[in-house]
This record gives sequence, structure tokens and C-alpha cells, in this order.
Amino acid sequence: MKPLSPRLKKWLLLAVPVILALAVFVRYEFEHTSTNQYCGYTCHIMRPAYESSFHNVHREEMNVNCRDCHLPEENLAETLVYKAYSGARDYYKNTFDPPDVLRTTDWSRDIIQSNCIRCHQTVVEHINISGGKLCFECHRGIPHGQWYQPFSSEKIYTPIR
Amino acid sequence: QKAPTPPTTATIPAGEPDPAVWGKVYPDQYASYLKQKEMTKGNSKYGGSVPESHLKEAPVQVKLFAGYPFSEDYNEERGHVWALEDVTKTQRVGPKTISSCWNCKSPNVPPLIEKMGDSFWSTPFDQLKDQIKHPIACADCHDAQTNALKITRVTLLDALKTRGVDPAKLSRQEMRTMVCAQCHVEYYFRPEDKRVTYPWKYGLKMDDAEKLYEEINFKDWDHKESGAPMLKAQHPDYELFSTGVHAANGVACADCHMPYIKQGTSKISSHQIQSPLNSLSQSCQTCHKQSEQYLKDQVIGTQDQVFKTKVSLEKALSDAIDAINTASKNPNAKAEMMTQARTLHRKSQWRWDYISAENSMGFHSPKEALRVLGEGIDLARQAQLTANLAVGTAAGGTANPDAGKTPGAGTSVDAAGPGAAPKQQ
Amino acid sequence: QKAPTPPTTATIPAGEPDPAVWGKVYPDQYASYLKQKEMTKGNSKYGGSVPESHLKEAPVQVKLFAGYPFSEDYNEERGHVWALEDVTKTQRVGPKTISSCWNCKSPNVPPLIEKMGDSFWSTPFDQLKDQIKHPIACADCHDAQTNALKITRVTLLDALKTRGVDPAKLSRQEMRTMVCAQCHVEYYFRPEDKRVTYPWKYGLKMDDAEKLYEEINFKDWDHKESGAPMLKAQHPDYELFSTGVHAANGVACADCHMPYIKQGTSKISSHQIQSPLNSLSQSCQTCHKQSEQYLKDQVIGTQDQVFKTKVSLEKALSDAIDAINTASKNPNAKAEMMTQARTLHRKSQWRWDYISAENSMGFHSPKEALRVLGEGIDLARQAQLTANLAVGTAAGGTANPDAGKTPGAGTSVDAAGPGAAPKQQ
Ligand code: HEC
Ligand code: HEC
Ligand code: HEC
Ligand code: HEC
Ligand code: HEC
Ligand code: HEC
Ligand code: HEC
Ligand code: HEC
Ligand code: HEC
Ligand code: HEC
Ligand code: HEC
Ligand code: HEC
Ligand code: HEC
Ligand code: HEC
Ligand SMILES: [Ca+2]
Ligand SMILES: [Ca+2]
Repeated sequence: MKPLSPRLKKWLLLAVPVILALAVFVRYEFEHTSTNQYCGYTCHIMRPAYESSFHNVHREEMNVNCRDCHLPEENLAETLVYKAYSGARDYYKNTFDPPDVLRTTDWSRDIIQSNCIRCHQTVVEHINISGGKLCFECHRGIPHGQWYQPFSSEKIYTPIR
Repeated sequence: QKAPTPPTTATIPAGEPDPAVWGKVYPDQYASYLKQKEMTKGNSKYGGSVPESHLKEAPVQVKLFAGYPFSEDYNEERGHVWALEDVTKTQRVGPKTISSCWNCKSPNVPPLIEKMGDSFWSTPFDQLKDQIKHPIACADCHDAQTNALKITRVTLLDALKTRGVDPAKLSRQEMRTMVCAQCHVEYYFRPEDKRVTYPWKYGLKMDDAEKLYEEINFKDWDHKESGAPMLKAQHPDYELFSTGVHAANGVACADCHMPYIKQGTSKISSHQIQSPLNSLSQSCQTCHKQSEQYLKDQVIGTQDQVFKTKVSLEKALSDAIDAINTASKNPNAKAEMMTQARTLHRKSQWRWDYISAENSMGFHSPKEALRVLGEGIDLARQAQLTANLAVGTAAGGTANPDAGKTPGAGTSVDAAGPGAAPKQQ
Repeated sequence: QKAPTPPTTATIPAGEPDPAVWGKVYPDQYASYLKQKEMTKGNSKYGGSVPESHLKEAPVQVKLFAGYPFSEDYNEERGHVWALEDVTKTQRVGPKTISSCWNCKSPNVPPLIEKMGDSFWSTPFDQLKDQIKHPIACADCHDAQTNALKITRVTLLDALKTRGVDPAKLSRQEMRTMVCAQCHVEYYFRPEDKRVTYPWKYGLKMDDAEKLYEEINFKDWDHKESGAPMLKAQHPDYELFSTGVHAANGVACADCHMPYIKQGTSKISSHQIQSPLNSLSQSCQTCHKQSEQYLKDQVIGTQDQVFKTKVSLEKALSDAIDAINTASKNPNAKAEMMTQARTLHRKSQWRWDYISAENSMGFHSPKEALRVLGEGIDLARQAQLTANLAVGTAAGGTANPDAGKTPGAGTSVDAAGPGAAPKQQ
């Protein structure tokens, strides 16, 4: 093997720790920006989704986190691309163009669907699951389980009958 | 329970009627309130905020209201800021109009009622004109000190008492409906003192109000063509809504008509109260994940169905009025049957008006709306039949003089006697 | 696109009609299929699986069906496993019954049609009795090789062709409805060869089917009392469902009637097809978070509203039939008006039957059901009126011999001429 030139050695000496540090940082940031705390608390706009998932078995007992449903788990490349894209979009929108209601994109629905199946493989192994309704089109309340606006969640019936 | 108020240093005097004063403390809500001045039709098909004439849209209404001021001037309603302009300009108001008509038009009303007591109601309308300065505004729904929602109309407090409901126990979500139920309800002037009263003694449904009106022998006017003692229904928005699937799920008026809107990074309740078809995303998509197009189609599709049935009933009513009118000019018409025909006219038109005067073209409770209209059609056609029989049998001199006494029970069988038809000749 | 099949070693012969053979491969589904033998009423108010007599519940139907076998024997339907027993025991089947009646009752049918071609349909019913051995079973909906859902009835394939739909392109979710649409649809026997045909040429709605029947001058029988040429509606479950809010959201028949049920650690589709009121939790609560009690109340509340309107229409029809019947015995009755009254009877009873023969008491599409019934009431009362006028004017010898020609357009005005009532004397 050709010996490394001193120049390169010098660069490597500098670069390796930097790359390592960067990798650790990215890794840390990736983790940090994938916590429930981060997703739910950083932006005001995310609070309803955060709060509405509190009282669901997924959060309460099973420690299933935002990322388990909302990030791709099958291949790293998709995960990184999706995370960068959606993170950038969320930051942009949050700053310049916050919407009144949040709606999932097709991409994100595909991701959620594959995550449902990932965990619940055995439950659905005997039924057909392609080309039909998505899991959460039947399980409409999972895990953001409420029908009312977060602000008016008291169940009432018209007071007078 | 109560709504948190944004902190502020300025204070609002108790009962302050002028929204501009409130606006200093709550500029965002005030700004959105003022947007009600815009008169948009937008996505709306049967509502919207353009004061178009209902009489021009459906001229048959002139006939249905014959003999009553609604046959002269009756427009699509618009935003709250227009309430004073509209009530003073309408040709339905005349020298005999009383102050009861002010009740739902201005925050100046509650103090006046407090001062004048029950003499308020029958005071001539014109006499109070100078003291009523602001159209519907903040003080109609809010407490100035706490900003909490508040029932300011004695008329609703009266009605709650009748129903045994303690207003102090209403939850915040319920209040988000009940502030609207102050005004968006069917009412009548109590005969003795003209106090505005909601006919809820027997319940909130169309049939319950009718039962009360029958009991007290109430009528709004005599129909000019048919001579029937008529009932006028007016905006039973809250009552019809109560029978629907949204009410059953605790959805409040404000959820759809005052949705939360973004104001910078925080949200406020939109105070541009209008057709939710013009705020589908904010009004509906928090609960319904479907597309705006789907939601719009559902609303308008439902309304089209109700409208179509309403038009059938208008046609049937028009026929019934003609039949009664013509028959009544025939001196041989059987009086008893004519009375019956008029009762049927009264009952069927009450049903029509209940849905027609309600403002959502049935969307607030589609099934109930269609049920009520179906009953109306049945009664209107029976009115037409009865009037025809009142003349027909009299003119024909049939064997059986009681012919047609029970329309709806096989009149022509009675007319001829079972299997006795040949005898008629 | 197509569904993956759970792996299995056993094989099922193509088209195997015997469910027990399939049951060896799919024991769970088979076991739940067999539960259809239980005949429960459960939570159901208007449906359920007890073969009660519709004629005993509402004797007025005997009159409405006068002259037609449905007036003799007509029961609540029950599970698929009973299909053969019911079709062979019903008194509606007689020596003149044809094999078209087998079409929706057994998996033995498709091979027979393949073999016999169009001669199948008009073959006497009794002649094929020996070859038809199994009630509705697996092979009616599934492909034996792949287990995928499959349309096995040529009658639906015909109809899809008429509508320009390519069956190969239906998604899995659509197939979860279309296997049911093989049978749960309105049909008629094509006059030339008695082939079972779905009247979808102009669309899926009540009005579209009527349009086709008018076009080909179709009638099922002549009413014994009114003499009107009648249409019989039969189970337009799929068609009515298509107009409703669940269909608009892509919900399939199987979602409610074959909900997933837990079987150990995995789930299967329930093959105990029945009223969803008896599986509220599985059928509805994955989509609707409300309580079972709420859901039951919504279904039955809706059905009560539809039922009430249906009863009003029954009453109106009964009156119309009496009126036409009596008038027709009067030789002076105006023929033209009698024809018109009979047409109105036909059209209104078609509307009644469309909702009455549909199996959900309106729940599949409440608004459309109520709209259709409303129209029916309008037409039935007009039929009654027209029959009365046909005799009334004839007997009365009024000034205007064309009186009542246009019922629904103010007949008694016509009768007297405008303002001309006094002349009548
Ligand atoms: C068990 C799976 C799961 C978990 C855990 C989960 N979500 Fe979701 N999320 C979903 C599903 C399913 C949807 C709805 C998709 C649809 O209907 O289009 C959704 C939708 C959303 C939406 C779009 C708005 C809406 O209400 O439809 C947001 C925002 C969101 N989730 C944020 C979060 C956050 C923040 C967390 C963690 C606190 C979280 N989610 C945890 C499954 C999950
Ligand atoms: C910077 C603020 C912010 C943060 C942090 C944030 N979001 Fe969002 N989120 C938004 C905004 C703004 C939107 C609306 C985007 C749009 O309408 O296009 C949104 C939309 C969504 C949606 C619905 C759109 C889609 O992609 O289907 C989901 C799901 C979601 N966020 C999940 C998450 C999760 C999971 C996290 C944490 C990993 C997170 N968000 C962190 C601001 C944020
Ligand atoms: C990271 C793993 C994971 C993901 C992703 C996940 N789940 Fe779950 N889910 C669980 C666990 C663990 C439980 C509790 C144990 C059980 O019942 O299997 C559970 C429970 C459930 C239950 C039964 C309890 C209830 O709340 O009714 C349903 C239904 C369910 N999940 C549906 C879904 C759907 C739909 C999705 C996708 C939107 C999803 N799950 C995504 C792990 C997951
Ligand atoms: C589920 C949503 C929803 C709720 C809750 C609701 N409405 Fe509506 N409302 C509508 C829709 C949709 C329309 C039809 C608008 C149109 O035709 O443009 C409407 C129409 C109206 C109109 C006529 C608007 C116009 O454009 O002319 C009035 C007034 C009204 N509603 C009052 C009320 C009152 C009072 C309540 C509570 C008792 C209430 N609404 C509850 C959705 C709702
Ligand atoms: C003090 C009486 C009063 C109260 C309280 C009240 N309204 Fe009104 N509302 C009116 C009157 C009067 C009009 C018609 C004004 C006009 O056309 O001049 C109206 C009009 C409307 C319209 C039609 C707007 C348009 O653009 O067509 C809507 C929608 C409406 N109100 C909803 C509500 C809701 C929701 C509430 C409660 C949050 C409410 N109203 C409370 C009296 C009231
Ligand atoms: C119980 C409350 C209440 C009372 C009392 C009341 N109104 Fe109204 N008024 C309303 C509401 C709510 C609306 C908006 C909804 C609608 O138009 O149906 C309205 C709308 C109107 C409008 C605008 C739309 C139109 O019809 O042209 C006029 C004008 C009006 N009212 C006049 C009167 C007159 C005159 C009286 C007295 C006879 C009166 N109001 C009594 C509640 C009331
Ligand atoms: C027709 C009734 C009505 C009128 C008039 C009205 N409001 Fe409101 N307002 C409401 C309702 C309903 C809410 C929601 C309260 C809740 O959710 O507890 C509200 C909420 C508020 C809030 C609390 C924050 C928010 O946005 O939810 C403020 C501040 C407010 N209104 C100010 C005003 C001002 C200022 C005016 C006059 C310009 C006004 N309101 C006129 C019905 C009304
Ligand atoms: C606070 C929650 C909420 C809001 C806001 C809301 N809905 Fe609903 N809606 C419901 C619920 C709950 C049901 C009952 C069905 C169910 O359980 O999903 C329903 C039912 C419906 C239905 C089916 C009923 C029918 O008659 O066919 C339609 C259509 C509908 N909503 C449209 C709308 C529209 C349009 C808006 C906005 C103008 C709206 N909804 C606002 C909660 C809401
Ligand atoms: C949203 C749920 C839902 C869907 C989807 C649905 N149904 Fe139903 N169906 C019901 C309910 C609820 C009833 C009323 C049951 C009762 O009265 O006991 C019913 C009743 C029936 C009945 C009579 C059951 C009995 O107990 O006698 C039949 C047959 C039927 N449906 C067939 C169908 C067909 C075929 C389709 C698809 C074209 C379909 N249904 C789609 C909910 C549904
Ligand atoms: C081959 C024709 C055929 C097919 C395919 C078919 N059905 Fe049926 N269905 C019938 C017949 C026939 C009956 C009545 C049996 C009896 O009463 O003897 C029936 C009865 C029913 C009942 C009433 C059960 C009860 O307990 O009252 C329901 C519900 C039903 N079917 C739903 C469905 C659904 C959902 C599908 C599709 C998944 C379907 N059917 C497919 C012919 C069919
Ligand atoms: C297009 C498919 C189809 C054809 C053709 C058909 N049926 Fe049915 N049949 C059904 C369905 C679906 C049901 C269950 C729903 C219902 O009863 O409304 C049923 C139910 C029945 C029942 C049990 C309930 C009752 O009405 O007492 C009998 C008996 C019956 N059919 C006899 C017949 C006869 C006789 C014929 C021929 C004149 C026939 N069927 C033709 C589909 C069909
Ligand atoms: C009336 C129609 C019908 C009949 C009869 C029928 N099935 Fe099914 N079957 C279905 C439908 C619909 C599905 C759901 C398919 C899907 O979701 O792709 C299904 C699914 C299945 C599945 C896939 C796994 C599951 O549970 O979803 C199996 C295995 C199955 N059926 C076996 C049988 C057997 C064995 C019989 C006879 C005993 C039978 N079926 C009779 C309609 C029917
Ligand atoms: C057509 C509606 C429908 C669809 C689509 C659907 N499910 Fe379900 N699922 C149900 C029903 C109904 C049950 C309840 C079964 C029971 O209680 O016996 C259920 C039960 C479950 C359970 C078990 C809950 C428990 O109590 O143990 C899990 C986990 C689950 N589903 C996950 C999924 C996943 C993952 C998907 C997507 C591949 C999915 N479901 C698609 C209707 C559906
Ligand atoms: C796969 C999902 C799904 C299933 C299963 C389902 N629904 Fe629904 N349902 C909906 C949707 C979507 C709507 C439309 C309103 C909305 O957007 O929430 C709706 C609307 C309704 C409404 C309001 C419509 C009206 O006419 O008032 C009622 C009531 C209802 N469903 C009852 C039921 C019952 C009972 C069942 C079980 C027999 C059932 N649903 C099964 C998805 C479903
Ligand atoms: Ca308006
Ligand atoms: Ca049944």
C-alpha cells in the first residue's frame, strides 16, 4: 500500500475527529430531533398532535414514540432524506406560512402504514392488506384519538332536550 | 372551565356596548369582527352574506305569505354588524312595530329592558331608535370584566327556566352554543305583554312548538287567499341543529362558525361569523380529514336534496291555497270541510316555514329537515284534496252528504259507499 | 393489487361448491360462516335474522301487493346458509316459477349457466332442484385457487358492461362491495329470455331505474284493486348504499357486515354476515370512537325517522288505492284521469317499495331514503286526489269538463275557473 502523504495525514488528523464529531453531532441531532419532546414541544403548532396522543396505549403503556410511526424504519437512506426534507419543510412553513390545520402527505401516510404493519405483522397475517383501506382509516383514532377540536374536547349534548 | 383571557391593562366598562372600546383590548378579535362588513357569497349556494331578496329567488313565497309583511320584503341575512341597518330599513317595520323587534339586534337592549321592565316590549319601535346605537357586538356575548361568555338576553333565561336548565351549570362548550341560542331560535310575542318568548314548553322540536301554539290558539296572521290562521316560523337554527348528528357529538355553533384561525403564531376565534363554506379548512378539517372539495360537496349535496323537497312542498302548498281560495268562493262549500282544509294548510305551511326560515338549508340536521318536509307535503296535498271535496261533493249532490269528512282515510270510498258507486248516477 | 393468500398445502378444486371442502383449508372462516345458522334478533329493531312475516308486521302490505304473490308470503331474510331452504319453501314459488330465481341462491348456479347458456333462465324452477345442492357459500365470492374475491355472477358482469366498468380494474376495497352487489341489487327478468338483469342503464339511482322501466314499458303485475300496472322493487341495497355518506368515504359492505374479529393472535374477516347492530364494536368502533350505545341510538334513531315516513306513505297509498278502486266502479269516472291516477299509484308505490324492500330501513343512505319517500307521499296523495276528481267532476257535471286534468296545478281553480266559483251553481 502506498504510504499516505504527510499532507494527507495532516488533513486526516484534523478531519477524522471533525468528521467523527460531526457524525456524533448529526447522530445526536437526529436522536434529539426525533424525541417526543422535540416533536411535540418545539413548535406551538404541534401541540394538539402531541397532547392528543397522550392517552393512547401506544404512548401510555407501550412507549411507542412519534418517530416509530412517522419516520421510515426500513432503509436508512429514505429515513435521512425524509427527515431532512420534512424537517426543512416544517421549519419553513412554521416560520413563513403556518397552516390552520395539519394534514398528512401521501408520503407520510405510506410511512405510517408500513410502521403499523411492522409492529402488528402477526395480527394482520391472515387478512389481505394491500389495495384496501389504510390501517388508520379504520383505526381512525389511533393514536391521535379524538374527534373534537382539542380546544373543545368536553363531550356535551345539547343542554336542552 | 372558563376561557383564559389574554392579559391586558386596559379595562372595559361593564356592559360597554361599543365594540371599538373592546377593540382596544382585543384588537385581533375586533379586526376579524369588522370583516363581517364584507358581503361575500363565496362557496355558499343557499346562504352567504349578500342580502339578496328571498322573494325574488322564489316568487311563490309572495303567495305563501299573502297578507303578511314577509310577502313584501324578506332578504337573506348577513353579518352581525348589519343588524341595525337591516332592522331599521326593512319594509316589514312600520308604525305599528314594537320594541320586541330590537331584542336581538343590539347590545343596547339589555340595559333598556333592565330600566323599562316589561313595558319595553310593547313600546313603539320608533320611540327607542335614538337609544339603540350599535349593532350586535361584544357585549351581547361577553362579560366585560372576565370576558367569559354570558347569556345577556332575558328571553333565553326565561326559556331555560321553562326547560328546567340552570344557566350557571352550562359548561364552556355548551356556552359556545348557548350564546347563539339567545337569538337564533324560533320565538313569538307573548300575547298579554308582547314579551319575546321561545315556545319550548314541550321541547325543542318542530312538533313541540306546534303543540304549544295549538294549546294557546296562537296565530301570526290570517292568510289572505286561503283564510287559514297561520303560523310564521323564524330562524329555528338552534332547535333544528339540536336534533342533528353534530349536536349529538357535542359540536358547538362556534366550532363551525367561529373556528380558530392563525394570528401570527397563536390562534384566536374568528369573529367573522359567516357561512362555514367559506372557511372549510378551519371549520371542518380539524375533525374531518377529507378534502375541502369533498366537504363542500357533502354540504351542498345535502342542501340540494333538502331544497328539492322544499320546492315540492312549495308547489303542494300553492296548489292547496288555490284550491281553498276557489272553493271558498263557492257558497255550497261545506263549512266544516273548509275549516279542516284551512287547518291542514296552517299545519303544512308551518312545516315548510320551519325548514325554509331555518338558515342552513337543512345541513344542521338533514334527516329531521327531510322528515318535517315529508310531513308537510302529506298535509298540503290533503288540504288540497279536502278543499276539492268540500266543493265537489256539495256540487255533485252525492248520495252521502258526509263525503270526504275524513280525507286521508279513503274519501272517495266514503263518497260512494262501499261498492255503491253505480248508485251515484 | 390482488390480495396475498395465506399459504396452504391443501387445494380446493376450481369452483368447488361445498363449503365444507373449503373449511378444511380455512377452518376459522368456515366456523364463523356456520354461525349464520343461529337466528338472532339481538340489538336489531327492523332487521335481524329471524324469518318473521313482513305481512303480519304491517298488514297494509297485503293490500299494497294485492294480486301479486308477495301479498301471500314475504318474510324477513336471514343468513346465507338459509338461502336454499327459503327459496324452496316460500309460497311465492309455484309451478310457473323459473330458474332465474336460483341465480342468487347457490354456488351451483354459475356452472349450470355455463352449461345451459341462456336457456337456463326460463327453465322451470323445479326442473333444476336436484342439481342445486348448496346454499350461498365460498365459491360465490372467492376464487378457489387464489382465494381472491371474484365476481361469479354473469348478471353483475352484464350490468358492469352497461355502466362501462371494467371488472378487472376494481380495487380490492371495491371488490369488498362488489361481491355483495352480485345479489343485493334491484333486478328484473329481461322480457325476451327472462335473463336476470339489473336496470342500471341510466345510473344507479331510484329515478334511473324508473326511467328504464318506463322506457321499456315494464310492469311486474296489475294491481288487483287499483288496476295500476305495478313495479316491484327488490333489495336495492347496493344502489341505495351507493348514494350515502359511507360509500362516499369508500367504506365497503364487508367493513360493516364482515368486520375483522380476533382469532387468537391474528384477525380474520367474520363470515357470520348479519346485522352490524350485533357487532357494533367490531363493525363501527374502529372508525367511530363513540360508545356502543351512541352508535346503536344513531342507527335506530335514523331508522325510526325513515320508518315513520314510510308508514305515512303506506297510509297515503292505501287511501289512493281505495279512491281509485271506488272511482273505477263509477261508470262516469273520466277514463283519462283514471289512467293518470293509476300512473301516479305506480310511481308512488315504486318509491315506497324501493325503500321498503331495501334492507337497512334507510340507514345505508338516510337522506336519499327520506327524499324518495317524500316524493312518494306527494305522488300518492295526488293519485288519491285525481281519482276523486275523476268521479267528482263527472258526477257533479261542473262547468268545466276538463276539471282536474292537471292535479298538482290547482285543480279546483281549474274546476271553477278563476273567480268563477259562483257560476257552478
Ligand atoms: C401509533 C402511531 C403514531 C404515533 C406514536 C404518533 N403518530 Fe402522529 N399520526 C399517526 C397517524 C395514523 C396519523 C393520521 C394520518 C392520517 O389520517 O392521514 C398521524 C397524524 C399526525 C399529524 C398530522 C395531523 C393530524 O392530526 O392528522 C401530526 C402533526 C402528528 N401525527 C404528529 C405526531 C407527534 C408529534 C407524535 C408524538 C407525540 C405522533 N404523531 C405520534 C400515527 C402516529
Ligand atoms: C419547526 C416546527 C416543527 C417541528 C419541530 C416539527 N413540526 Fe411537524 N409540522 C410543522 C408544520 C409547520 C407542519 C405543517 C406543514 C405543512 O402544512 O406543509 C407540520 C406538519 C407535520 C405533519 C403532517 C404533514 C406530513 O408530513 O404528513 C406531521 C405528521 C408532523 N408534522 C410530524 C412531526 C414530527 C414527527 C416531528 C418531530 C420529528 C415534527 N413534526 C416536528 C412544524 C413542526
Ligand atoms: C413501534 C411499534 C408500533 C407501531 C409503529 C404501531 N403500533 Fe399499534 N401497538 C403496539 C403495541 C406494542 C401495542 C400494544 C400491544 C398489542 O396489543 O399488541 C399496540 C396496540 C395497538 C392496538 C390495540 C390497542 C388499541 O389502542 O386499540 C391497535 C388497534 C393498534 N396498535 C393499531 C396500530 C396502528 C393502526 C398503527 C399505525 C398507525 C400502529 N398500531 C402502529 C406497537 C406499535
Ligand atoms: C357542523 C358545523 C356547523 C355547526 C356546529 C353549526 N352550523 Fe350553522 N351552518 C353550517 C353550514 C355548513 C351552513 C350552510 C352555509 C351555507 O349554506 O353557505 C350553516 C348555515 C348557518 C347559517 C346561515 C349562514 C349563511 O351563510 O347565511 C346560520 C345563521 C347558522 N348556520 C347558525 C348556526 C347556529 C346558531 C348554530 C348552533 C346552534 C350552528 N349554526 C351550528 C355548519 C354548522
Ligand atoms: C343578539 C342576537 C344574536 C346573537 C347573540 C347571535 N346572533 Fe347571529 N345573527 C343575528 C342577527 C340579527 C343576524 C342577521 C343580521 C342581518 O342580516 O342584519 C345574524 C346573522 C348570523 C349569521 C349570518 C351571517 C351571514 O353572513 O349570512 C350567522 C352565520 C350567525 N348569525 C351565527 C351566529 C353564531 C354562531 C352566534 C353565536 C356565536 C350568533 N350568531 C349569535 C343575531 C344574533
Ligand atoms: C329571538 C331573536 C329575534 C327577534 C325577537 C327578532 N329577530 Fe330579526 N333576526 C334574528 C336573527 C337570528 C336573524 C338572522 C337569521 C335570519 O334572518 O333568519 C334576524 C334577521 C333579521 C333581519 C334581516 C333578514 C331579513 O329577514 O330580511 C331583519 C330585517 C329582521 N331580523 C327584522 C326583525 C323584526 C322586524 C323583528 C320583530 C318583528 C325581529 N327581527 C325580531 C333574531 C330575532
Ligand atoms: C355572537 C357572539 C360573540 C360576539 C358578538 C363576540 N364574541 Fe368574542 N367570543 C365568542 C365566542 C363563542 C368565543 C369563544 C369562547 C370560548 O371558546 O370559550 C369568543 C372568544 C373571544 C375571546 C377569547 C379568545 C379567542 O379568540 O377565543 C376574545 C378576546 C373575544 N371573544 C373578544 C371579542 C370582542 C372584542 C368582540 C367584539 C368586537 C367579541 N368578542 C364579540 C362570541 C362572541
Ligand atoms: C368538532 C368536530 C366536528 C366539526 C368541527 C365538524 N364535524 Fe362533521 N361530524 C363530526 C362528527 C363526530 C360526526 C358524526 C359521524 C362520526 O362519528 O364521524 C360528523 C358528521 C358529519 C357528516 C356526516 C353526516 C351527514 O349528515 O351525512 C358530514 C357530511 C359532516 N360531518 C360535515 C361537516 C362539515 C362540512 C363541517 C364544517 C362546516 C363539519 N362537519 C364540522 C364532527 C365534526
Ligand atoms: C356503515 C356500515 C354499513 C355498510 C358499509 C353497509 N351496511 Fe348494510 N347495514 C348496516 C346497518 C347498521 C344495518 C341495519 C341493521 C338492522 O336494522 O339490524 C344494515 C342492514 C343490512 C341488511 C339487512 C340486515 C338484517 O339484519 O336483516 C343487509 C342485507 C345489508 N345491510 C346489506 C349491505 C350491503 C349489500 C352493503 C354494501 C352495498 C352494505 N350492507 C353496506 C350497516 C352497513
Ligand atoms: C349469491 C348471492 C349473494 C351474495 C353474493 C351475497 N348475498 Fe347476502 N344474501 C343473499 C340472500 C339470498 C340472502 C337471504 C337468505 C335467506 O333469507 O334465505 C342474503 C342475506 C344477507 C343478509 C341478511 C342476514 C340476516 O341475518 O338477516 C346480509 C346482512 C347480507 N346478505 C349481506 C351480504 C354481504 C355483506 C355480502 C357480500 C360480502 C353478501 N350478502 C353477498 C344473497 C347473496
Ligand atoms: C339478483 C339476485 C336475486 C334474484 C334474481 C332473486 N333473489 Fe331472492 N333474494 C336475494 C337477496 C339479496 C335476498 C336477501 C335480501 C332480501 O330478502 O331482501 C333474497 C331473499 C329471498 C328470500 C327470503 C326472504 C323473503 O323474501 O321471504 C326468498 C324466499 C327469495 N329471495 C326468493 C326468490 C325468488 C322466488 C326469486 C325469483 C322470483 C328470487 N328470490 C330471485 C337475491 C335475489
Ligand atoms: C358473501 C361473500 C363471501 C362468502 C360466501 C365467503 N367469503 Fe370469504 N371473504 C369475503 C370477503 C369480502 C373477504 C375479505 C377479502 C378482502 O378483504 O380482500 C373474505 C375473506 C376471506 C379469507 C381471507 C382472510 C380473511 O379472513 O380476511 C378467507 C380465507 C376466506 N374468506 C374464506 C372463506 C371460506 C372458507 C368461505 C366459505 C365457508 C368463504 N370465505 C365464504 C366474502 C365471502
Ligand atoms: C376494515 C377495517 C380495518 C382495517 C383496514 C384494519 N383493521 Fe385492524 N382491526 C379492525 C377491527 C374491526 C379490529 C377488532 C377485532 C376484534 O376486536 O375482534 C381490529 C383489530 C386490530 C388489532 C388488534 C387490537 C386488539 O384489541 O388486540 C390490531 C393490532 C390491528 N387491528 C392493526 C391493524 C393494522 C396494522 C392494519 C393495517 C394493515 C389494520 N389493523 C387494518 C379493523 C380494521
Ligand atoms: C371504515 C370506516 C367506517 C366504518 C366501518 C363505519 N363508519 Fe360510519 N362513518 C364513516 C365516515 C367517514 C363518515 C362520514 C362522517 C365523517 O367524516 O366522520 C361516517 C358517518 C357516520 C354517521 C353520520 C351519518 C348520518 O347519517 O348521520 C353515522 C351515524 C355512522 N357513521 C354510524 C356508523 C355505524 C353505526 C357503523 C357500523 C355499523 C359505521 N358507521 C361504520 C366511517 C365509517
Ligand atoms: Ca346569510
Ligand atoms: Ca334479516
